[in-house]
Amino acid sequence: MRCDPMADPTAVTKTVWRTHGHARRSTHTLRLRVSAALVAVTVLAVLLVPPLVRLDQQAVDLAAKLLPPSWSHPFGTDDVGRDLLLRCVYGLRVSLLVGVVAAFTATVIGTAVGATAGALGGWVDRAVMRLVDTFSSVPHLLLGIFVVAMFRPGVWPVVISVGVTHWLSTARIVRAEVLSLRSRPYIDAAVSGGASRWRVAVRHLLPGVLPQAGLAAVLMVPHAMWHESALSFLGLGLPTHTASLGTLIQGARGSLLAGQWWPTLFPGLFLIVPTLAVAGLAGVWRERINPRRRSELTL
Amino acid sequence: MTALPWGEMARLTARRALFAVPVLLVVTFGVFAVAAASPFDPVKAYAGTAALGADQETLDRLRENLGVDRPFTARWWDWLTSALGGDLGQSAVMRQPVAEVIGERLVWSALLCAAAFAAAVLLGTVLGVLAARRPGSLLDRAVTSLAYTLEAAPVFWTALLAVWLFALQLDVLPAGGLTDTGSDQVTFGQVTSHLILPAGVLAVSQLPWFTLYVRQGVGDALAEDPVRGARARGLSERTVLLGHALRSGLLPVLTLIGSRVPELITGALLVETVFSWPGIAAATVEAATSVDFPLLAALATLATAAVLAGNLLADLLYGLADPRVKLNEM
Amino acid sequence: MTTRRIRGAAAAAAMAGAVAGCSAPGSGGADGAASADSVVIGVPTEPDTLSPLLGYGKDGNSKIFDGLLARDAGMELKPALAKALPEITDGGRTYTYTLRDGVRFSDGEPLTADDVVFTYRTVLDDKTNNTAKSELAAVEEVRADGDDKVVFTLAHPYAAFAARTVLPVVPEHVAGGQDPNTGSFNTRPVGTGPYVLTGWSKGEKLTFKANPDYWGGEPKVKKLTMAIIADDDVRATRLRSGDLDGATLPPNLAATFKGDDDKKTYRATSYDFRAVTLPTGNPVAGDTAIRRALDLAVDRRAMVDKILDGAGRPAYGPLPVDDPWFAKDVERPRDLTEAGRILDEAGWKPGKDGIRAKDGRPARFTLYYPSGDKVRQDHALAYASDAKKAGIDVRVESATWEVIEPRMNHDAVLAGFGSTGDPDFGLYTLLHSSLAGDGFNNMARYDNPAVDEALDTGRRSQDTKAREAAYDDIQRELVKNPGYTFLTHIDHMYVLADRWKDLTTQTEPHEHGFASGPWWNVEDWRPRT
Amino acid sequence: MTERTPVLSVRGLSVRFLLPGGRRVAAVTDAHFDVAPGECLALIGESGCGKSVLASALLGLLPANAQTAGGALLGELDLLTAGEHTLARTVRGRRIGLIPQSPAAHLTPVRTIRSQTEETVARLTGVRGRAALRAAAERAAGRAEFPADHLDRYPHELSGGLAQRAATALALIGDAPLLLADEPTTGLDRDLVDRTVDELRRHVDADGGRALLMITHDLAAAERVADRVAVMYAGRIVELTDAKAFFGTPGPRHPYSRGLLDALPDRAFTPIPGMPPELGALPAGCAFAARCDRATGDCAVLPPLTDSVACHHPVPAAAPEDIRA
Repeated sequence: MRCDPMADPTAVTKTVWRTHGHARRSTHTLRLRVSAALVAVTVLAVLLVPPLVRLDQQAVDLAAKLLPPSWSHPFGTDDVGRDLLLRCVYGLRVSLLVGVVAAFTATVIGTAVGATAGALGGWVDRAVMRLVDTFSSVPHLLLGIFVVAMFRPGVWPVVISVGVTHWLSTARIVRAEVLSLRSRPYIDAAVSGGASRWRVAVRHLLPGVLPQAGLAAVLMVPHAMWHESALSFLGLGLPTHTASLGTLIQGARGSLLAGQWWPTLFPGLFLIVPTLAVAGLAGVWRERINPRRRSELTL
Repeated sequence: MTALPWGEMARLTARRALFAVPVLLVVTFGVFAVAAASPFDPVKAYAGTAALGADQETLDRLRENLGVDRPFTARWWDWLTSALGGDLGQSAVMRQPVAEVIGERLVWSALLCAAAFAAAVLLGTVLGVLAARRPGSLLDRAVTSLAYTLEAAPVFWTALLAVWLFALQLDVLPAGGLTDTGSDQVTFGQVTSHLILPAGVLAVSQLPWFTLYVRQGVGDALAEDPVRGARARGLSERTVLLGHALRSGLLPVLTLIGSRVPELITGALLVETVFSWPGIAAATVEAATSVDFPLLAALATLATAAVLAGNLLADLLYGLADPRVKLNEM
Repeated sequence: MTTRRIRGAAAAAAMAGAVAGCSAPGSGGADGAASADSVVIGVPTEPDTLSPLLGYGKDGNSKIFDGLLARDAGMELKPALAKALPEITDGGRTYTYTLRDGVRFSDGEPLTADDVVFTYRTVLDDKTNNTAKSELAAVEEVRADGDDKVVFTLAHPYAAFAARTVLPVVPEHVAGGQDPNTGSFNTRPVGTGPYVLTGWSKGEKLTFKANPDYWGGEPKVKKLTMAIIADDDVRATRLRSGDLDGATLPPNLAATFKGDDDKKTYRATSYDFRAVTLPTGNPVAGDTAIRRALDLAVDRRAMVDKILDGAGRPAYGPLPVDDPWFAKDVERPRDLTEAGRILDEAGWKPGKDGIRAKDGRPARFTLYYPSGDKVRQDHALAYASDAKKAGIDVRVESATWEVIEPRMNHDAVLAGFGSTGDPDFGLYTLLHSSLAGDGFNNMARYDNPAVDEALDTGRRSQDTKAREAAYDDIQRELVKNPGYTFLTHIDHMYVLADRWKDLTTQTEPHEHGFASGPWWNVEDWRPRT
Repeated sequence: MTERTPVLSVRGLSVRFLLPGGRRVAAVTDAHFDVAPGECLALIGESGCGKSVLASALLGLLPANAQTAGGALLGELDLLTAGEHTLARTVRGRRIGLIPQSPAAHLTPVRTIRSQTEETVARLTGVRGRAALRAAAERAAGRAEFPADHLDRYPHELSGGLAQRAATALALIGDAPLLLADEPTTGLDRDLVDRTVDELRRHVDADGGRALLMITHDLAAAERVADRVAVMYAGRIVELTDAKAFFGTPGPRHPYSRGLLDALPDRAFTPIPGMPPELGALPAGCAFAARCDRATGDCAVLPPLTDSVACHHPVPAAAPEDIRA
């Protein structure tokens, strides 16, 4: 072969290609499908099960207490014989509701603060961002504990607690976005065209910022749920009579020590699965937008 | 090897300390403001259920003793001035001085956090490097999936399952507490065996973050020119991985370590609760439920200071690890 | 770089070592808990004060103090600081106690009749913030008769008075100079009891050491620690880990120690009932038909078996079924049909959603339970479930006591009470209309003239027959118009390391843990060889 | 020249990349050339024509989504089929020394030149012991005239010239018979370019057995150092000829090569019109046809590399017998 200087030009068509190293298979499609399916299942379960399945999640059946998982009770029963699958779905519903409302609250605060800082600039911007830095220096849960402690456990204190602790990142994102938008020519045009500051902000900046804020809000929902469950677990979140994933895990502690693992295991899984699904969706979405960018970790 | 740039490090520390002052002022002020806005009566919190049977006279006297009638700014100022003098006030709920509450618990919280952090860094680095070596391989996928799952798992849940498995089912580790018995002695062996489970769980909760970032950092570094250069020089895979990819890949992780301190504190709060570890966490939860101003303010200050210190430490480390970074420019 | 990094790691390791080292004194020290002369008990609550003048130890077993009388394992009164049971004269209005000779306080001072008089007079003093003062309201006068005799004169005959004199006696020479409400005696008490307080770290633990000069002989258990651990799960965990030698636990957690060879479970029967208050002021819960239907609809047996894991008894009234004062004929089975019939008759008709209503008012009310109390939570949930089967919608909610307290006149509460000693102690405060809404007394605002009259008879009469009849009447009246739905009497469960011989339990009141439990007579414990 | 066994013999080397979405990029197609001992072959072409991919392919450093075909013989060893283990243990550094493009970037930024040199010395020469390594590293630096007192600096602290010398020093440590210089002069000013390529030439000449494959887009540098020139366009070698003839008379024969030379400031200074085609979407025929003023209907068919040039209508050859294929 070495002595054959003139290779047959048609050889290329018969070329045997060799692969080097491990080709990275694209798993986007799979990830996307699995994540989307999980999100769909979660949402459907939360929306449809309560009205469709006319079972009382509070129905106590002392004869059926602490049954391990079986066909009639796929997740088993808790220590007063309530069906854990049903409880978990209701718990997820409450947790999700708290998560969504809290994330929405945080996003509204964050967008308002970030947009104001970005749009006004100057000392307002500096002062606001300094405040954001300061807030970031206090651990979220600790801050949340303060708020809840001051206003007693309950749904609203938890929502407020999550809301006031999670707007920081949104504010940063929105501010950065506004700053970059501000340097675009069409904004200059609008300003020099005589539009008022607020008009520019509302008509031009806000629409540009909303997609980013929206993504941040979606990503925040699992985090808010996590926050709620942590507070509830500490006995500072939702009252124990409200089934949320956190109160379920908290209430299962006694059973766990007695060796019954299922009342603890399943609510935790109910927290993990939607989190992973949302993270998966967001991750795929991000990579679609900007595949060359250092893919950020989505959790 | 040049000697450590002590001067620059000291100057950076001083600059950060200066920045910390307004932050701490705002945080403590915030705590007092939020507390003042609370509809909850601190007098009843102090008295507990005993207040239910107590007469108005007693409650009034308590109110006066606790000084809760004065505006919160005045109380904040008093607290601040005496705190500067070393007196953090009296914890109402623990019925002992705040400094004492924190003093006897801080050691254990710090021990827990340090052990967990060290374990998470070490294990996270190992797993991250293993995963980054062959992106898309079975190992990589296993590690990545595990990391994402663990990241999504609430730490108190992991902790409970760990108790169930290791303390109840296998009965190999104690389920909680600091030492075995009511003996007043705290022995090294006992603390170690009691530390493994909480520190392990806390480490596991911090592990995914390190693993994923190390994987990312090393993976990126593996695709970059220094690694290509090192490979072209005929260096062994091991040297390429550890001597080049890891060392450049860890730099971005190092800068972000500081941002993990709040997460670590949050995790410790929950882990301590599950394992009844006698650290700050129990005090925090109790202080919160009982609206214990002085203790809350002190704990908030402490946590904030810890976060700022963590940021500083990360920056110092980064400045030392990366010769391109100048400490005096940070 | 490498050396730098390694140096850093070494420094961190050294620091961690130092941290562990500095708080680990005498690492070779003996393992205290394994020895039988030291006991660590985990209990959920601690006393607010250690001064009997403010109510500490008023029902006995105070460790630091003794009363004139004490109770034995069978709850019979026996002499303690008194030489013998009191001499009752003047138709039950005069009680005379003679003091035991040679008793000294732990500071070495001898006990005198003046100390007893001082104790009772201070408790009865209006300026003393003793919330249990009313228990001694019958006392008109207490005086010393010589150095060793104390004479109580009552305003009216009070059949159960002797049982009140288990109240601990404090030394006048220590407590006399102080404000009883705030003085240091509250936290540094001195008494005649078998133990001396050595330390009180509030919220954490109380430590005691044996009193070597105890008049009843020096206790074998030399060191006693009461660890305050509010969380049931944590207490169980720490007991399992060996951190505690014994603890009071809810039944389900106590059951987890069954297979443990070196732990023994003790069950103490009690007067501690769980009941739902049905506030008279609530148009639904105050309705007699609703009350009776609920009473018939609840499955008490299932609650005992499942919620309490068998550690309890169905409660058909405030008195437990094995109490000598219990009226046998009030025991009644669950009867949903009868419950339905009563409601139908009273005009509570089932609506579309299965909830009954009368005159447009749905049969619905809120039931609160204190958050964190698992046993009450489970009772409340089961109660609501049972009520639903009768067409009554009970909304269960949890809250802290501060939240519940102002709502007690309108909303139902899953309450727990029960006093030992004499039926008067528990029933009077629970049911007498004069005490309606007085703090936690008569929470349901129960108002039944027949019951009030019977309560007064039971309190005043010295004639056992008459008293029996009165208390029987009360129990029957409570079936006709149950202001409370009594659910269960819960047994108190204790788990202890098996290192002592022949431990016993008393029949216990609602409050337990600190004074009650197998350690009620820890001073008499004998190690297993 | 012809009688000596080539150090490297590339036969029909092709490299393509598979991109997400099924796209394929033909980075190198059917490359044939030899490099003999003591000879310097300059592989020239515009940026992005696939030159550097070829270097990576020879070292086995292609990314995971690359596929190769053909062969590249280094002695008896086919570099394209050799395992990673063989390449790492016996080829890189030992038989092929790479002088990378932007040398400072090819050094790990957080370690000093000394530490990276010592590490390479230890690996390639088996020198052990702290003092011995230190001395060996300083000797290695000396060979590339890298000043020993700069050894303790970090890569970012070096000037472009010194970084280049550091890279050269590292490439020389293993005494490899083939030096692979991948754009060694990028970012250097003219003087430095000249000095760098002169030094490279010196290392080829210093030991008669060493061969140099220099990949560059800098024609002046190629002229200064090369014995032969291979011109690459759109992944294919379109002309492979003697350097003297190429840069002197009669000059390049391929229209593209001519265009390249004419674009030089000291020549006609007229750039080739148009842009090179994307490697992911190459035309079926001659890839240069679209930009070529001599293009005819023939150009729809791929011209084979015959007689040192791959063109249907090359500029006539002066002395074709001089040229080895």
